Amino acid sequence: MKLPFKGVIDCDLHLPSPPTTALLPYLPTHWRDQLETRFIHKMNFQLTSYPPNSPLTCREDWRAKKGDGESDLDRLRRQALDPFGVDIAVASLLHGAIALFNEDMAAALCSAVNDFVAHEWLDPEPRLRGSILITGQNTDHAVAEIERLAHDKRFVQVILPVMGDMLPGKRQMWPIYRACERHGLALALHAGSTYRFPTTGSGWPSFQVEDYIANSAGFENAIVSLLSEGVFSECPNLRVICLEGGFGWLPTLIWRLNKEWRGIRQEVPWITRQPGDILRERFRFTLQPVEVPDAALIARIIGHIGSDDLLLFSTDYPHAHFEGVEALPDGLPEALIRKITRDNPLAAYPRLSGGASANQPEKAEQRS
Amino acid sequence: MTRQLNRHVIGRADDLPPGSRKLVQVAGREIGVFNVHGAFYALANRCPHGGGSLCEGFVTGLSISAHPGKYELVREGEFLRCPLHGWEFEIATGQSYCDPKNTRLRTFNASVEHGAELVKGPYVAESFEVKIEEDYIVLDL
Amino acid sequence: MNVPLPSVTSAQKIGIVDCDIHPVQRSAADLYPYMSQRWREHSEMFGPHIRQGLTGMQVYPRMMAAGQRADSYPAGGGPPGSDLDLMRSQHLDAVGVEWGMLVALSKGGMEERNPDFATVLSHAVNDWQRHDWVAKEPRLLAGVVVPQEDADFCVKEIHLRAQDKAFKQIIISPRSAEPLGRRRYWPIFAAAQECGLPIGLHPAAFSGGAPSTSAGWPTYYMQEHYAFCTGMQGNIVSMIFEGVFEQFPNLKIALIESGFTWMPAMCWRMDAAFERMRKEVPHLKRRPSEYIRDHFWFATQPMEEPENPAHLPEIIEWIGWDKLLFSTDYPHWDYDDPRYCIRFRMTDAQRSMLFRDNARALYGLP
Amino acid sequence: MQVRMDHTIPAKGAAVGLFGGAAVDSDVHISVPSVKALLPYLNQYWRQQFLTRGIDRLSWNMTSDPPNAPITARPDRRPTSGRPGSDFSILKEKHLDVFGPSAAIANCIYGGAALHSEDMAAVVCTAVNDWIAAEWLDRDPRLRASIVVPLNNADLAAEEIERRAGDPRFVQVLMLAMGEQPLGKRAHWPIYAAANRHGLPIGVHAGSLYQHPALAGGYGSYFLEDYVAQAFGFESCVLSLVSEGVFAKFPDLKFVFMESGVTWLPAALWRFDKTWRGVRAEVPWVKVPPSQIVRDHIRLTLQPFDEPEGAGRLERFCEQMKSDEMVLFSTDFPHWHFEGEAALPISASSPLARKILWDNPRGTYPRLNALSPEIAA
Amino acid sequence: MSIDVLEPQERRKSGGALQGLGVVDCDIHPQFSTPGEILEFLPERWRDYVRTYGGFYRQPLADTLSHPRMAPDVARADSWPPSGAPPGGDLAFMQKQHLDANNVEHGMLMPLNRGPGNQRNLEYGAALATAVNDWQIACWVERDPRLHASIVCTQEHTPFALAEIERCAPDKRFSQIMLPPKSLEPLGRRRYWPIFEAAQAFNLPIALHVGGINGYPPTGSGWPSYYIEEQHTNVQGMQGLITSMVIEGVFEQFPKLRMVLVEGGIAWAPPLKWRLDKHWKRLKSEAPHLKRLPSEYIRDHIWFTTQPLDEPPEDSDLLETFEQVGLDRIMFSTDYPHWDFDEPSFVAAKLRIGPEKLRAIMSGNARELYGLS
Amino acid sequence: MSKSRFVVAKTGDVAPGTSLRVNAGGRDIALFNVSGEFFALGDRCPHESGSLCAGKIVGFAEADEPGKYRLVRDGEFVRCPWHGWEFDIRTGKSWCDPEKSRVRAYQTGVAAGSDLVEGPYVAETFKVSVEENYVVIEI
Repeated sequence: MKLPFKGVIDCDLHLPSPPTTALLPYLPTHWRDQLETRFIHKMNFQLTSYPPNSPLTCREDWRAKKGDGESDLDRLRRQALDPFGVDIAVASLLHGAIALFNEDMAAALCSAVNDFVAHEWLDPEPRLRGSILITGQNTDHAVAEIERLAHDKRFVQVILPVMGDMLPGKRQMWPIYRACERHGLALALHAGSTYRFPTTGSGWPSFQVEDYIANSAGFENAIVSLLSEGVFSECPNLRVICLEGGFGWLPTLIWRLNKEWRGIRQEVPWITRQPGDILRERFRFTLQPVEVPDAALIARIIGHIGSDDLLLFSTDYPHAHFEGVEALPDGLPEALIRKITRDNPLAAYPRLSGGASANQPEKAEQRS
Repeated sequence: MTRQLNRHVIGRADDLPPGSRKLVQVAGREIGVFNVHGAFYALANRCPHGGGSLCEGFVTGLSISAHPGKYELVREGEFLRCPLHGWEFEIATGQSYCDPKNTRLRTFNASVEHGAELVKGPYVAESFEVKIEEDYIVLDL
Repeated sequence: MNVPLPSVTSAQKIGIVDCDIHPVQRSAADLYPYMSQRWREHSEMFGPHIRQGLTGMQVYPRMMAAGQRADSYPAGGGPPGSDLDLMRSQHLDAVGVEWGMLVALSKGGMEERNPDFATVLSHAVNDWQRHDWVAKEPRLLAGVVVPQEDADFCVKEIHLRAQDKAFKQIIISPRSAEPLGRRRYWPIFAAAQECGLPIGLHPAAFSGGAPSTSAGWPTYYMQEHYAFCTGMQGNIVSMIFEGVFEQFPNLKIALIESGFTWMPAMCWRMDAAFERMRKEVPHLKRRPSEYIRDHFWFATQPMEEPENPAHLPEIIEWIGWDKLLFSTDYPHWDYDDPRYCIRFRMTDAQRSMLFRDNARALYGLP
Repeated sequence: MQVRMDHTIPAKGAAVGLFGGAAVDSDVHISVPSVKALLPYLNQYWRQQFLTRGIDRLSWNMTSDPPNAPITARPDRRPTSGRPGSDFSILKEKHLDVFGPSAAIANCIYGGAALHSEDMAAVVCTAVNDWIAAEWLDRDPRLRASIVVPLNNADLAAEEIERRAGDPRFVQVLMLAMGEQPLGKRAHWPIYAAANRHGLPIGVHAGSLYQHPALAGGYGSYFLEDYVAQAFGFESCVLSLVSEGVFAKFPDLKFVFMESGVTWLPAALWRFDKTWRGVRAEVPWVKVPPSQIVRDHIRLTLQPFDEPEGAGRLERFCEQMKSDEMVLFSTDFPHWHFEGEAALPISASSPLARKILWDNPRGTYPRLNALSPEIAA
Repeated sequence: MSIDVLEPQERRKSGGALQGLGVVDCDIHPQFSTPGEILEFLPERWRDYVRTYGGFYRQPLADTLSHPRMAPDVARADSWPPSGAPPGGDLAFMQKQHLDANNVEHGMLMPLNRGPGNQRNLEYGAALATAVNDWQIACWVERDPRLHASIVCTQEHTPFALAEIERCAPDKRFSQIMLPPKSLEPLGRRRYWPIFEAAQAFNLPIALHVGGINGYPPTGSGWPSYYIEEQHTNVQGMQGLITSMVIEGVFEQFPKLRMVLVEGGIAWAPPLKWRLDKHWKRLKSEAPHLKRLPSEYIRDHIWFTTQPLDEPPEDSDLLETFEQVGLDRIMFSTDYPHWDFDEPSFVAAKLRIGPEKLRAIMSGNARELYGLS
Repeated sequence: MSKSRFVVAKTGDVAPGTSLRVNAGGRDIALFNVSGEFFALGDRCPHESGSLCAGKIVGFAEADEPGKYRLVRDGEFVRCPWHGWEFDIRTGKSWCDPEKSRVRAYQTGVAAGSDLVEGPYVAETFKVSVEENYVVIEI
């Protein structure tokens, strides 16, 4: 169904990856030289997780048409911001730099991407908020990048792929989380893999569609890792946003974790309350792609989860999950919609709750 | 007191030194009796979760942590781990550590009484032979 | 210190089928009667050769007594699950098991890298199940344990054992070298279908050597144990999308000890993704959830325990009451006792299906 | 430092041993007989964990080191029961007293370091080091040992090095050739910083955690394949250590490759040097040819020395490496690489033998110089 | 900056030893002239697949490796044809710059394009293999008979591989079968044996050119950071491959099988042989199916190509190494148009052997192996 | 042997940061313009004889320690188009192997056309006009 009012917050929207040459002005000389002499600037850094022409990666009517002269920004406004009545959109640019093995090059490119986003997207479009792209394999670089950008309040989260170089709970990653917490930045885990490991526990499947589905298992493992390793003992205020992984699997995760904890607690004695409770407090999940088939079932799932605070509205633009502007499953009650589209996001992001936009949602005009 | 009528001598106190335990059957119930640092406690031998035979679990301490990676074992000997799913119970109270509200073991009062006291009462009727010069463990059911 | 257990419950009255019992060898020598001298020597000299740093099996030490019920260690020595008398008194008799499906995980060659030794182990473990267990205890039924990486051998072993009524299913490792739907495993499915035997998938071993999560090796057993679910999901997705059930329309799969409450969400997710990407897998003629409905069964242990017990029957409705198989996982630490593990109301019909009838139908038990 | 060296070989069985009492055996193996042996060295929490979880029942045999394989112990060094290398009397009587080294460096390759739990791996390492000190080093003054550290958490490893560095009998830090990440990666650097601080070389021993297949194309079928592949693992170590700039960061640090096979190195460096010329700008901290860095910083223990029989490869190796300082004598006790006492593939009286037996180890392990005052003049 | 190609005589440094010798280059990489060129050889179903999904690999970046190379397109900087095609994508330019200039009489094509053997979608892999094979014939061999095609196939599903081999093998324009060393399991494992059986039956050598994507780190201890490391892992990969083939018993099973290692180096082979022999002697009870020393299988069954030439400080060390491998097992290759290309005269100058032995390496050994004129 | 001078190019033919292959006395020579200064190297890499003119003109990457990169002397090195060896354009020396690998470097100069038409250089094939400047190489 359509959004019944304007002023919503879209928590997952994707900016197109620019040609690598567009990043050159944002790189230091050594790296500009490396990119140019090695023709790295001619590479497209296309992530295997999102083949550009796949029917899922971009909705057909959202694809850029050759030669229509419309800028990327105008297209985004026309397709993703205006029609949904978006007040704030948390955008990310998932750049292939995160897949590089050279930590220094990856970090340099991530910085360039972030500066590019600030200048080319956040400056001209005040509705957009940004995600700080970091390389998870070198914590020092990642923290330095967070520190470098933390003053820019338009960046509201730090983003990592859910299936990265290591499970996100590992201690090696903690300096990143401390930095997030220090600066009121959420940690965003986004669907996708750096393919350091097979996308399933028993190796590599044959089809893209299998990898895409495997993201939910990736999220489950990531959440179990963050909880088990004690990240929330270290960073009790860290908020984790799970992007594009679905949420239908949450009840079983909560049940199983709570049960296991009772028998296995001694192994991880820093977990002093039910993991499910920590999860409900610290984790949030974006809506699209909604895998749960209808509103009645969504209500049941929310019942099983035991909280309606956890879902955040998202279009996952330009990924193709719904038609037209029907970004909500049909039949959701308006009170829930209000929570999902507005209250939950404001509460979820430390940097949005600061009143980035305090105006109340206004009722959308009746659309025919 | 009717309670008095349900008292059972289950053994000599010396036979159950600190840190040891004993499974007894009293009035058709299975009961585990534990000596924790000299104090006696009695718990129903059935975990309310999955029905595990609790007496066969490990008597342990409580693992706690001030911070991930920092481990400490405290209150050694005061907790019991179910042999099936590892749930931890405080022996003194029967309380589940993880779920104190909903999961609790049935506990019974266990006390030590001198043989001289016991032989006076009706307890001699128990199968247990009581001598006046020794101490015995008595359960209230 | 075993005391006879109290009252017989309703579960016992119907006579349950336990779809997950683990028989264990006292030592590798238990299998020696079933292998040649050459391989006995190999076993002594080199032992198992697997895709994991430790051959003692546990890179993630378990929490409870090496992964066993602490009360299941036989008084006479040997590991839990190695003493038939104890199994009878502690489990089969105690809870009223009418039929027990053996899942022989240890030393069966599923994870052995030496290809010939793997076949020897498989054959030996199957003989051992037959002679040391089923022959002595008629309530027990065997599963043909085969090394899935060697499909040619699997086919031979399956056909051989299928003639023996003691074998009611085929056991392969869901931690295979490649996801199970890949074509290299299809000959196994063909043989299973031909022989009319279901395939039982029980998380075990480190067969393929891939980390148990898609972001690498977890740190704690708590994570590893969770990965049983996520790992199984990958295999199911693989079997469906690779077209296994288009190719083998009569194949039946029993998922053992992998949970089941995740299945509805998984179906929704698969259907949604399929809707968008079906052109990539044009060999699929139906929606993924339909294959799940027709081809999969789910063993209950470890039973999920929602905060509100009423949530569980709701999930079961979504899956289908006819799809659940009761299991205990005896003698492992997360054993489900049929008298205690179900915390919601069932009708008599549901109870019969869950504890007995579904398994009888799937495995063709009398 | 002046070193007196007796070039004559004493009669067999003489008290000074096979190599004149001056030799250093840079790689002998000792092994923890069972997890139970470590219980006395654990604190309360961990002892309870080990007992209630049944960890004390686990074998922790490493896949890369099957205890009964022929290569793991020479028949005359194999104990009648228990793991090879777990019996002190065999080490003493059949090895130390025969070869008579002034010092033998004991390496305990133990599966505890393969655990995924960083804390548990660290605790096991601490216990193993305590156990080594108490059960081995205290029993024979010739024994020295390597500090066993957890391989998956460099901070905890560095802590263990700090804890142990005060005991001069621990002469190096022990790592495995094939762990979770290549050895040069920055994640490991806290280990190197700690070792550097205390003048401890890093000993890299053959072995794999099997977090990755040893053959790059996945897992092969046979142990033999994996054993041969140890050499490829060491080759990767060379590439990683040099490329990542470990020696640029720690110019005084030395690495000792143990049980590597040795003879693969020249060919590897020819290619590495060649590539460096074209690809140098990627790693600009590599300022001299890799072969030079390797010559300055990497040492290799002798056994097993991969060569065809009687081929004189050791001399050729030194010629090709332009160095006679890289090889350190080792027997790899109790592994089975040679018969009788033929541990040295060259004449024991040659100048090269003197370098290998004595000068090179002493040049590599600064802590050996504090020892055996009667030998060091 | 565009540079005219120099005339052959200008490039020749010391052509004396090679005078009049038509060399056989065992490693030439043809490239698609445009990314779409291969589509013409694919059926519509797979054209659509390529347009929709591209390829599907076990690596994070869809179109490029995660260790960027030092040279653009891994190519010689002077190999970009004026036509605008990528290096190796313009036959006329290749003829002028390489085949004619270096007097190449036979060139073995090594198509690495899109790695059919490493595609995760097996059916696409099979279709792509067929397309690449047809493309080699139509766009290269038919236009220049000096060139010889290699049969690519998708080794992870042997029925597909066998069908493709059976389709192409009778065509004499194919001289060998090509497999990626980075297969899902080490190539010696039995799942691949049907391919070896077919190769033996058709009397075709199997060429293993470094590369491929199998989703495993290229070292036993994980992923290296830099290209300078990753480039070398090819060498360890080759050693692992040989270890696997020998120990698993491939050559015992297929006594007439011949393998060519391309671009994997040579100098490591003698130490590997020593290592294999030494440790097999101790552990032979584990692999009793081997009837001979491992080194003997290598000596009999494996051919090596020269590029990139090992360059020890002393040229004599190179020759010593080659002799230990067997001069009759070494074949010249250039790797044209890749950045680490080797000039024929350069190789000749480094080797310093008599004209007869030089001829064998530059030409004779390959002619004999491949049955060329 | 006495040196000869050759007029090889107009200064305008080689823009700063580029190179040009010229022929002088039968030799192939790579002419570089580094920020207005001209340098001439034999156009043949001493390793495997790649044409240096086809190589990238680059700066020199250096590092004080791992991870700390710096690009210095931008435009003063040429990378061989084949194996990527780096040569100092000013001296012809290989950075990695300065002793053994070295490209022949030639003396260059710039001369005004008005001077040249007077001298002996007119004999060269190069057509010289008085109003332009030329690069002259000494061989």
